[in-house]
Amino acid sequence: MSDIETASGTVECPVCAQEVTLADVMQNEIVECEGCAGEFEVLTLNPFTLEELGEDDEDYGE
Amino acid sequence: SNRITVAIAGGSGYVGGELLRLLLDHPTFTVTQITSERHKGSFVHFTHPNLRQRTRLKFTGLDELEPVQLLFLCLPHGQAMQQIERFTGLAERIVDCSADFRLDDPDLYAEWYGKPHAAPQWLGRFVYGLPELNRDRIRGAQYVSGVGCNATAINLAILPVVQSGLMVADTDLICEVKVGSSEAGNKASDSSHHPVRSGAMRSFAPVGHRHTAEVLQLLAVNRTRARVHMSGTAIDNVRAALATVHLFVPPGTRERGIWKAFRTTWKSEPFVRVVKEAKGNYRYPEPKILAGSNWADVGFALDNSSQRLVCICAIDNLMKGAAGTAVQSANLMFGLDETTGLTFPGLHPI
Amino acid sequence: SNRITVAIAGGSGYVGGELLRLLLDHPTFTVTQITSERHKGSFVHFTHPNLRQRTRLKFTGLDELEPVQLLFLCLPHGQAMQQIERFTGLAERIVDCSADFRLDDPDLYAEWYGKPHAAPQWLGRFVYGLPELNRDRIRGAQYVSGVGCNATAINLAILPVVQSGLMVADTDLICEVKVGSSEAGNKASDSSHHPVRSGAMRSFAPVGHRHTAEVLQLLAVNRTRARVHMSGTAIDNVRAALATVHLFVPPGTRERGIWKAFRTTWKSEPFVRVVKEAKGNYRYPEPKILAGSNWADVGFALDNSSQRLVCICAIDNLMKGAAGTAVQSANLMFGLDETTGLTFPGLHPI
Repeated sequence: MSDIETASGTVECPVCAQEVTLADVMQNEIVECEGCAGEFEVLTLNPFTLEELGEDDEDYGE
Repeated sequence: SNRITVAIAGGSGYVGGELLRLLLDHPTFTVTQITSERHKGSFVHFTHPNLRQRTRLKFTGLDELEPVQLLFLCLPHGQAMQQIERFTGLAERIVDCSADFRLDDPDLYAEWYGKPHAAPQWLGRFVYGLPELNRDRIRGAQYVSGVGCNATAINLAILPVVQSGLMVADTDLICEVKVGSSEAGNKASDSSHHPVRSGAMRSFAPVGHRHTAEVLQLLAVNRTRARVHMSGTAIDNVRAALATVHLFVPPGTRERGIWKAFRTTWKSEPFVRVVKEAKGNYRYPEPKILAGSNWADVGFALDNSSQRLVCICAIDNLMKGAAGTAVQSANLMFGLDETTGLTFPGLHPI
Repeated sequence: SNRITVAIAGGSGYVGGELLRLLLDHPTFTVTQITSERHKGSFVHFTHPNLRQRTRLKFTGLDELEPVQLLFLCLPHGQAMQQIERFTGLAERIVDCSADFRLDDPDLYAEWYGKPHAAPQWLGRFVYGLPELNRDRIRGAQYVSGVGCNATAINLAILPVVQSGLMVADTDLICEVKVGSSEAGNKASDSSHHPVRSGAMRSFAPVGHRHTAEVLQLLAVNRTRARVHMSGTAIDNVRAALATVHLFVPPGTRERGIWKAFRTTWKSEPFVRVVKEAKGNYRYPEPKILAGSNWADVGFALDNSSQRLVCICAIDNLMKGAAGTAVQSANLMFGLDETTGLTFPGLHPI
């Protein structure tokens, strides 16, 4: 098994301040925040830093 | 046995019917009597068809009411306060779902209901029955009021902002409520005639809505001064209330700060969920998926360019806006788990 | 004959279909071509079933467009401005129903549509196609834009207050629009799936709604400075837009003064009715009875205790909010009676 670095722990969601629990995540993995359904890329592991992916804003027609 | 005897006075209306539906599956409360002057002597399920084969109770007259441990009053506004001495003589504990004992200030009552209160001495003995606001005072209380559905949707929408101090004094709260038809009760009228009511977007009480009083009361309890401006639009749904409250927050207020205020207020509440999601079909609170459930979903949106904050709350007007909250309070009054009999999650799709 | 040849580019959508419905009964305009890339070569009534036996037209390709006197553009946003040179070469007069040429200021366009305008030099040559605002400039104009439906409901709701000077500078306008599903067009999506969309009270664009730009433009034309704050709620109707605008008016403003402002603005308008009645089932403007008609009903309510004024406007988003107004402008452009082909009064009951 290649030894890709993973990490576990919690981090505060950059958007909604919810405490997000991460289990064995790798760098650049996409994770989802339970509080606001936002999707984030894990930029660094120790400490965790998350970067928000583009929100697919709903098409309101008009 | 540890059963608690319950009576429902005024049980032929929608709120009375919802109470009976909930209590039939309640492990501790047992409904022994349910009154209706119009349907005296008739089986209850002929009025509440969803309860066929679930109960063989018949409606009795209000005058045949016997002593019980818990009495729910669902009488037309004005009747509870006329007969409160008699009711408190019959029941150890009372939840009054009408507007008679919601306000603790007789002047506020007279101002908004246009007539003096018939039993002002009793007002102070009732606790306003919104557990999210008054849980400690409701716990073990003898007399508790119900809540107004529109006021509850607004109160739950704004409570985080009120409690977090994000709101400067004398802020104007523009409160728009979109509501379903069951709010007006089960008495037919010209304007509830289906061809007229179907597909409606009917502006009602664009100004001077009575439920304003209960919002003012919540603000007073939180020692917050704000001006409440309500408008209503009746929509084609049957069960639904959606409050959209607009206010301006101080410069520098950021979305994270509002998220934290919402989390702080709601994190341990069993029946309030913060709904503001970046994807999916239900990104903001939506009443229809709450039909029949006791949940209130709350959310917000902040316009950073103008510092306008929009606070949103969706409920089922018959449940979190009336019967569900009444049972939630009753659970607290008898020291039971607050969620007992109230965990139905609503239907999806619906 | 005195017939005027007309083509509709992008005719498979709801607005294109409405245009064709109206023009089939128009004494002067004759539709010779209607285009759709997706339905090229197919009979139009297979897409617009209400037109069975009313037309034997088939959709043609956009590239087969031939010279016509009047061209209605109903293309997706962004396409009209890409091909404007070609279209102005083919047609003497053009009404563009998309958002491409509604704003006369390229910066306002970039700000609200998030990308630079592809043909800014043409912006000044289009007149904003709201006759109630621009009748003289539209009369005889060569190029006219369509209108946004939400913006039109708001603009017609506030115009009396804007024109009468009842609004102090920098007033905050809280604009709530309740809208039907046809506004989002005929392309299905997850969120328009019936079990999800039915019975919805869906908060959308609680902040930052694109139509704000057109409201700002109306204010600028009337040399009035105000801050526009829009929020939308999608409701279960198919055709409907109801704007409820909240603002505070100076102390001393009385209801009579507002009645006068509404009368002054609307007394000679053929398609705007002031609706504020003391009795009946339709006391305030109600969209459903306007479905298929070109009328906008406007009304108001004043809260004397707080000086909050609520201005209300109901329209059919596909008619006064799009196709009806486009035909109304076209009548003016060709010197015809403005109401030609637009007198259908709507249905009641509905």
